[in-house]
Order: sequence, then C-alpha cells, then structure tokens
Amino acid sequence: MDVLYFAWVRERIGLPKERVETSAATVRELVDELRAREARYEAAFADLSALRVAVDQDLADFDAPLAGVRELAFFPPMTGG
Amino acid sequence: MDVLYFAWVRERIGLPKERVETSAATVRELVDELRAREARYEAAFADLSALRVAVDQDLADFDAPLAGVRELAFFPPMTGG
Amino acid sequence: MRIVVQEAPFDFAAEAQGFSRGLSGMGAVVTFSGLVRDDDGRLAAMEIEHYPGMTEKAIRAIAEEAQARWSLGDLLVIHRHGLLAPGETIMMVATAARHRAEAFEAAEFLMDYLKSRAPFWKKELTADGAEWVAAKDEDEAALDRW
Amino acid sequence: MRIVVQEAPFDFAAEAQGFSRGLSGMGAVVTFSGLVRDDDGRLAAMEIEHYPGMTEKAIRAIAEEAQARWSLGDLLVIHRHGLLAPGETIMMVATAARHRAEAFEAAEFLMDYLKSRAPFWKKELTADGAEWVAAKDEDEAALDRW
Repeated sequence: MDVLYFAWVRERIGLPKERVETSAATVRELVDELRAREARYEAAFADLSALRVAVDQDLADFDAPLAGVRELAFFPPMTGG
Repeated sequence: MDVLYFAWVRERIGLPKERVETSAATVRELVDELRAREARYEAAFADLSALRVAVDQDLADFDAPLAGVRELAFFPPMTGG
Repeated sequence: MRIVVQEAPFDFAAEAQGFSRGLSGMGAVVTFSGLVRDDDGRLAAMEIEHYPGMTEKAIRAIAEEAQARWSLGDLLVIHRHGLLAPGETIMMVATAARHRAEAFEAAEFLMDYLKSRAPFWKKELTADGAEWVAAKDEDEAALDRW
Repeated sequence: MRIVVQEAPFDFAAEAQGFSRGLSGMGAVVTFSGLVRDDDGRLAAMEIEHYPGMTEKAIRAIAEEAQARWSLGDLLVIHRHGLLAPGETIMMVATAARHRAEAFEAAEFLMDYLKSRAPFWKKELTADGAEWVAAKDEDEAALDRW
C-alpha cells in the first residue's frame, strides 16, 4: 500500500511517500510496526493524539482496518482556510 | 417644529413634511392632537405599535418630551439592508 | 471606516478590492451584498426611500458600535436609495479583522442593525401596483443576539 | 457549485463579481477571503502544503454538506497552495441565498470545515527559520456549532 506523509510528519520521516508491505490489520498496528523499524518513525509517531490519518483519502481513526486499502496518509491536524 | 413622514405614513398623510406649532409636551400628546385634527392623520396614526418615531434624527419612544425638539419624524418599522 | 449613502449604482467588485487593498495585518475579510430579489418574476422594480440626514447618522452610530465591539482593521457600508431593478445590488458591507470569527460577527451585526435601525423603507413595484415591504418579526428578533 | 484548488493567485474581485452575476432570485451574497497575516513584521512568506486528490474530495464533501443544510443559489470555494507573500489572498468562499441568515451561516460553516477538515498545512517562513502553524483548539471547537 502507498503511505503518504505531510507537513512535519513528512519532514521527520524524511520522505513524502513510500510503498509499505505489511500484514498489519489496522492503522494502529502498522504504526507500531513502523515505530519499531527506525528512529525517524518513532519521532514522527511518538504522540498519536497529535496526528491524523486518512484511509483512501477519507479521514479515519487509528483503529481503521487496512484490508483492501490502497492509500494511507499521516499528517498533523489541518490548518486550512 | 418640523414634522416629517416617511413610507406609508407619508402616503396616508399626503405630504412628506410640515411645520407644526404645538404645546404638546410629548410625542404622544402631539399624535393625539393630529389625530383629532383630520381623518388622514387618524388613518396614519391609528395603530402606534406599527409606527416608529425619531426625535431630532434619533429613534425615540412616544413618551419622549418635545421641549426644544426641532425635527420629529414618523415612519413604519425600517426595512433596510 | 467609510460610509456611503447614494442613489447611483456602485461597483461591488471594485469596492471590495479597494477595501482589501487598504488593509494591513488583517487575516480575514467578509463582505455581504444585498440584491433586489424577484421571487415570482412579477417584480418590476424596488423603490427605496430613506431619511436624508438621519440615515448617515444612524449608519455611523451602528458602524461605531461595531468598531467598539470588535477589533476591526476597517469597515465599509454602502447603501443605495431610489429605484432599483431586480438583480441590482442594493447595498454592501465589508469588514476586516485578524481572525474570521470577528469579521463574520461584525458583518452580521452591521446587517442586523442596518436592516431594522437604519431609516430605509422598501417598496415593491409590480404590474399590479405598489406595496411597502413589511418589517419581519425575525429581523427585530435578530437584534437580541447582540 | 465551483471548487478550485490552485497554486496561482486569483482575482478576488473578479471572482466575486462573476459569482454574483450568475445568480437568479437570490437576495444575499456573502464572501469570505483569507489573507496571509503578518503579525509582527517578521513573516517572509507562508507556504501551504496540501494533499492533492484528497483536497478536492474533502472540499467537495464539505460543499455538498453546506448545500444539503441550506438552500443556496450557488457556492464557490477557491483555495491556493504553495508559496504566498504577506497580504496575499490565500482563499475565498462565496455563498448566495434568498436571505442573509442562510448565506452567512453557509459561509461560516464552509470556513469552519475548510479550516480543520480540508488537508492543508501552513508553514510560516521568517528570517529565523520555518515553523508549522499549529491547529488551534478553538478551530476544532468551532465545529461543535454545526
């Protein structure tokens, strides 16, 4: 699945997009996998309350299932307008 | 004192402005004088709850005193904007 | 602060642009414009009567109250009188503030007060005759919000 | 309904005029425009990042919700991304309705949701470096109104 990062999440992880193969069942499980992988993910995902997640371009929560998902995105709370 | 009429008050009384000499102490007393004077005033002032009054170009109520007043105006509730 | 009462049409776009250009340090601009509405295709024109002298005074008092309540970068009120065709712009307000809530609230305050406290009276002219527009209870009630 | 997401500047006045001209039977038009605010004279530029694809989808969903809640003659949303200088117009919304309350409410609804539910992120660039603008609790709380 494609995983996208925006704003300071992108900056901490160091790239805007990557291809991730996972057997994680939910967003939260994938986050745990990534955090265990490298310090930059740990830095980005340290405080999930400061993060938002979109599943296939719709806002979702961290318990959302990953089955069939093509695009996942992590970013801080939005500041549009 | 100058007495001005606007909108349907003007139409019922038949003129936009007139000079009125009165010894009425309040707006309400003047209204009573005018109503007693002619049917067109009676028609205009029949329902005071449907009227507004301005004393020297400030909204006022019918108990406002007339001493020193130069300009009085009667009109229906405003419909600006 | 700029307040204009006039019979002639005005250019909403140019006014809005001029208003925005004069600002400094503001993050939010709200405009409202009121148009002559023809609900059933029968309206030939709208005639707006006003009280010269009191009109300017009343609008200025409303605008000063808005400035006292909110921290505004600027505000503009333009209101026409006379004969207007359906679709024509009757009036506009513009407000500028640092944040959106202030700009919106000030614009709504101005509109609520202009509606019921500025001496304008609207008359609708149709093929069947002329009729004064009645003030609505809800417009008077809108003032309770402030 | 028209929704535009673009990097290039847009002409607020021309957009507002075009919006108003296309209307029929509407009595009220509200516009909001958001400008790059420089609070202390230190801002060199604002950079706005967005999520292509999701941005348009999210704005469309917000706009459709506004149309479902209010009877609108039309609505317009334009939002820029990329690098903007202080004073530049970031975005605008316009709403048209028969009466002013609907037009104001719909514009405020659009703004509250665009602020916190459309995927844009603002970064302030100053001589001292760059800093992401933090979302405010009050912006999240503003959604409770709807």
